Amino acid sequence: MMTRSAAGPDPAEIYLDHAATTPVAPEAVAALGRGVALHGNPSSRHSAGQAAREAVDGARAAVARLLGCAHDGVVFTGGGSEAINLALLGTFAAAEWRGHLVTTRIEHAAVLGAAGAAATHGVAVTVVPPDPSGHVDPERIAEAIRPDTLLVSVMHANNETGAIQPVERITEIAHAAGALVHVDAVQTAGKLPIAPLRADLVSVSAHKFGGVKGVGALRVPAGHELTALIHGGGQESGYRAGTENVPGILAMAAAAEVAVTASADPVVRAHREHLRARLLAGLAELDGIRVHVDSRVMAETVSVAFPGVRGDTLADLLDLRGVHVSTGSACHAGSESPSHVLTAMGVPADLARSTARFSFGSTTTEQAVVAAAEVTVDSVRGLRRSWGATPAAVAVGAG
Amino acid sequence: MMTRSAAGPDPAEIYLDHAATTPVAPEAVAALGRGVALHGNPSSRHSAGQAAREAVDGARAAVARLLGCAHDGVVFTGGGSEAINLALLGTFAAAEWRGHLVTTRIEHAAVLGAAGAAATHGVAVTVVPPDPSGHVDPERIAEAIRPDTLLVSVMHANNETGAIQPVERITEIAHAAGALVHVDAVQTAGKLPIAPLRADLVSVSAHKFGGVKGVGALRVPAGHELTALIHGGGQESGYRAGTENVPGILAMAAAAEVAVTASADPVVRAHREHLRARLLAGLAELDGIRVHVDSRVMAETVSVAFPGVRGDTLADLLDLRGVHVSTGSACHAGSESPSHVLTAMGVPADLARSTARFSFGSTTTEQAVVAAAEVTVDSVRGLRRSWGATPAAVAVGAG
Amino acid sequence: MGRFSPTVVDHFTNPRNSGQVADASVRAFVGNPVCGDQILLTAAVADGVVTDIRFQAFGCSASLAVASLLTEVVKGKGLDEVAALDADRVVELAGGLTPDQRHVAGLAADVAHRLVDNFHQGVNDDDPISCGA
Amino acid sequence: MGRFSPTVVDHFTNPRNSGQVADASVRAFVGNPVCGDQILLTAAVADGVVTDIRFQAFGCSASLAVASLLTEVVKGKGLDEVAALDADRVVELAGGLTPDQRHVAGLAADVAHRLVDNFHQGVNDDDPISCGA
Ligand SMILES: Cc1ncc(COP(=O)(O)O)c(C=O)c1O
Ligand SMILES: Cc1ncc(COP(=O)(O)O)c(C=O)c1O
Repeated sequence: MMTRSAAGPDPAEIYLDHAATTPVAPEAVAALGRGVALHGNPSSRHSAGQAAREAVDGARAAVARLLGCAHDGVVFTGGGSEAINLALLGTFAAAEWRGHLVTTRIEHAAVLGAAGAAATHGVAVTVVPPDPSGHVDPERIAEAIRPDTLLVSVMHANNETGAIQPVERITEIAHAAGALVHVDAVQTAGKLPIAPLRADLVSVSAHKFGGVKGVGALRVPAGHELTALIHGGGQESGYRAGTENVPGILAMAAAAEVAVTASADPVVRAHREHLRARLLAGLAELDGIRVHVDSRVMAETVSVAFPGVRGDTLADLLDLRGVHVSTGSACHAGSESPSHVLTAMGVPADLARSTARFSFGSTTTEQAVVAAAEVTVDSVRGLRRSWGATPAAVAVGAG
Repeated sequence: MMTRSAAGPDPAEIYLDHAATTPVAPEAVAALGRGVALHGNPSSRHSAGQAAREAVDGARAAVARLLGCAHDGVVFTGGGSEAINLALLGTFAAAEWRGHLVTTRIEHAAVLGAAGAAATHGVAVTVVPPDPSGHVDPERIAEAIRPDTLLVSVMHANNETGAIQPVERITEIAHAAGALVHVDAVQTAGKLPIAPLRADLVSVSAHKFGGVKGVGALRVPAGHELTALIHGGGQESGYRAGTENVPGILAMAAAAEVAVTASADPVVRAHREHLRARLLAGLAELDGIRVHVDSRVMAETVSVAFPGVRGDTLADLLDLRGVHVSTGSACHAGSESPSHVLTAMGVPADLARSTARFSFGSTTTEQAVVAAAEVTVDSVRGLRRSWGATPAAVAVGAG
Repeated sequence: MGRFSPTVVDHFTNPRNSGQVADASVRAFVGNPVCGDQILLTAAVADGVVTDIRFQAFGCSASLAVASLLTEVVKGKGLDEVAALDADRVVELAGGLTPDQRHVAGLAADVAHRLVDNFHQGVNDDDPISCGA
Repeated sequence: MGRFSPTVVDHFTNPRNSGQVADASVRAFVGNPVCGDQILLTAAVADGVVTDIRFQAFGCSASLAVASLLTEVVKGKGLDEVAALDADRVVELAGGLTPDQRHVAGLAADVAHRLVDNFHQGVNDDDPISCGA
């Protein structure tokens, strides 16, 4: 059942799906091993337990640096989705499900799902559409805020398009109106600085920046009223019960340190921009392609429509040729309906369905990107040939 | 900050706190490594993603064998506490917080915490006390069940005392009354057979049987109405959103296979019983000790009161002498109040406070147990000498 | 990659006979107009035998593969043989299809039957609506 | 193990002067009657100097350690010096105490002062209530 895994990643593979998940950083693998060797329970008073406790405390300090908060403002969770659900549902539960939530149509399913759950508890929810550019206009948020708005939840950058949202401006507006702000920084943590964010609550997921899957963290400000999703032994200041995922937490901290250092390095930033430019230059060989968002965008995420081919079919063909890309978010992989993000931006359904996302990580090389562009150009031409379509040039959107 | 961990476990250490957490099994370490090498997201359609998906599916099959259910009856969670909270809160949320919950005073904090949270949503909760023996009398459960009882939650074996609860009889009674049953099998998974349990919902936690911390699973029967705690991408059949903890899940499956095989082996079972007998024989050198539960009990868990010493002080002294035991549950480590389990059994507060728990795992040797008993006898004598107390013989409880 | 049979992979990555037959005797199209799977066949028929055939296809990976496969299978066959092709046979020829790919076997059988029917009735399908172009 | 200073570990694992001084000049007890930390000192005093002293203690690890430490510190000292001992000095002598251990420094200073007061007032405390025995 695990033939590929035993052999490790195929050396010929070009992995350009880092927005879905990125390989575990070597430093994180080492930290994971240290965590596995810590055989005590951090809640045990004996020295085996205390050694685990101290390791978690050290990791908490590192993640606090990533999040830009005090050590005791870090709540470790079982992933990014859990952090997001804790932020939204925990805040509204503590408010006895009173008040109003403002969020946007381009949020990740975890935010939209939690918002839906909050609504079933009686919370009023307003979902603001983005501009056709893929960005949420702060004015739309300002209009949506009501006197009873308790929380505004906006993502830092979109996972499908890479569009960077004006979260600082939105935070100012929300704070001025007396509302709290949650930022889903799952896509940006370790890529853009998130420590300076003035949002109250900030969610991150370790596996997106070199940690392991199934570990996340939420920044919770002192004095914030938050009800746990998981009740029990009082771990994580009572916000998240359960024996701590010591190896995963240590790996997350190690990955955070590496990613924060790297992403602060202008050489690394320039390299990512260069990768984007190279990919787009390569794809420009094709007629009629459309880059969904190409300004105020993360260098790492390139979402492109290839009229005349279906995105899932293109992704399959690229896969068979050793290039791993996605059709949008990973969760969407099986679904027939076009991306809710592109749809919200006003992208027509057929163009949305012809979309593939290329995303870079710390291990992505220029060579790989150039090769991927070549294979993509060839594959799109092949698929268009099978279809016999000569796509009309499609205007590139306002992004 | 991690001086001990770098050196690995002290070879002179005698670790007898396996009920708090047990070292990761070598097979699980290997599986964890395979999981880390699977760099795709199981939700991605490309082959890197599909390799991760297949690995998770294979692990699901192994955990389904542990739990005794169909593959799609396994919901992976971020730990035992999460599985328990999902079982209780998910069931009552799906019933729109109507109905009645029956549980017991000796449950783990995760069950009691979730029950408390359910109560704040309007669920009626009855908490049944145990007999002085540490066992819940099925008749007490029968008396507590009402026409509107939706769920009965009872643990398979208690984490502090090892008392095995009559969960099969309780399940019969509950089912006859039309109520569902949740069994917290966190302490017994991989030690006692849990696949045959006729309970509807069964919770387990990987790190208690050789997996890693921060991974759990819930057995959910087909057709059971359950609302997720964590909403989002639809993973785990919609019961638990978030990118799957691939390494942790693989490690859990590997540990489950090893533990299920071992615990089905009569030689292993006899060895555990022998360890218990040797420990108790060694401790019998001391006057006035009391074994809290000594029949219908897990061989692996030995809870003993040492009148004339404080349990936490004894645990500290043993720790300094290389023997790791606990005062009860790990979560209790810091607290001043006596164990809620022993209190519920009617154990006087001072006797409860003088309690230490010794618990065995797959790596525990007879030699270690004999040595631990000797060090304990010596330490208790020393502490009693400091106190100058000559404890009156204390009758051993009805356990 | 496991999701596709070797035959499907082969035809998907290396499609045979794509395009249209010039001066085709018959054209057949089946498919979901709102950009679901779509196959257009054009064929030359002589003495009841398919002497040349080409496909155009838009849709999921498996639909492209079976379209290509179909042209290889049908070429040189009598129309009665083509009419006898059914979905199960297409699954078999494709080296197996997973449950979520199975619908393309029906699509392939449908377009093959339609080719035969159109030929007998002397009708032709239009080109499909251009999708995503 | 990090939680305890080396001095605390030393006195905890190797208590000095436990028990009671036979024919003690003075007995002093402080502690929480419901099985909190408790220290009983018995001492022989001659010419205003503590010539012999023993402790009995029940409680947390640090309380046992400071009780033992106290006997070593006090033995041979004048009663005025003993009266001058305060909690900060005990923390110092113990090589540091963590926040959750700090209360035992107060306990040690209290029982030392009580020993001096009892001696001056010619009173003696009873034996503590037996705890957990
Ligand atoms: C009986 C019992 N239930 C639940 C739990 C909670 O498991 P976890 O800490 O892995 O969330 C534990 C252990 O901590 C336990 O012993
Ligand atoms: C923007 C965004 N938010 C939340 C998540 C959820 O994170 P996880 O799958 O680790 O729970 C993801 C990725 O899946 C994401 O891209």
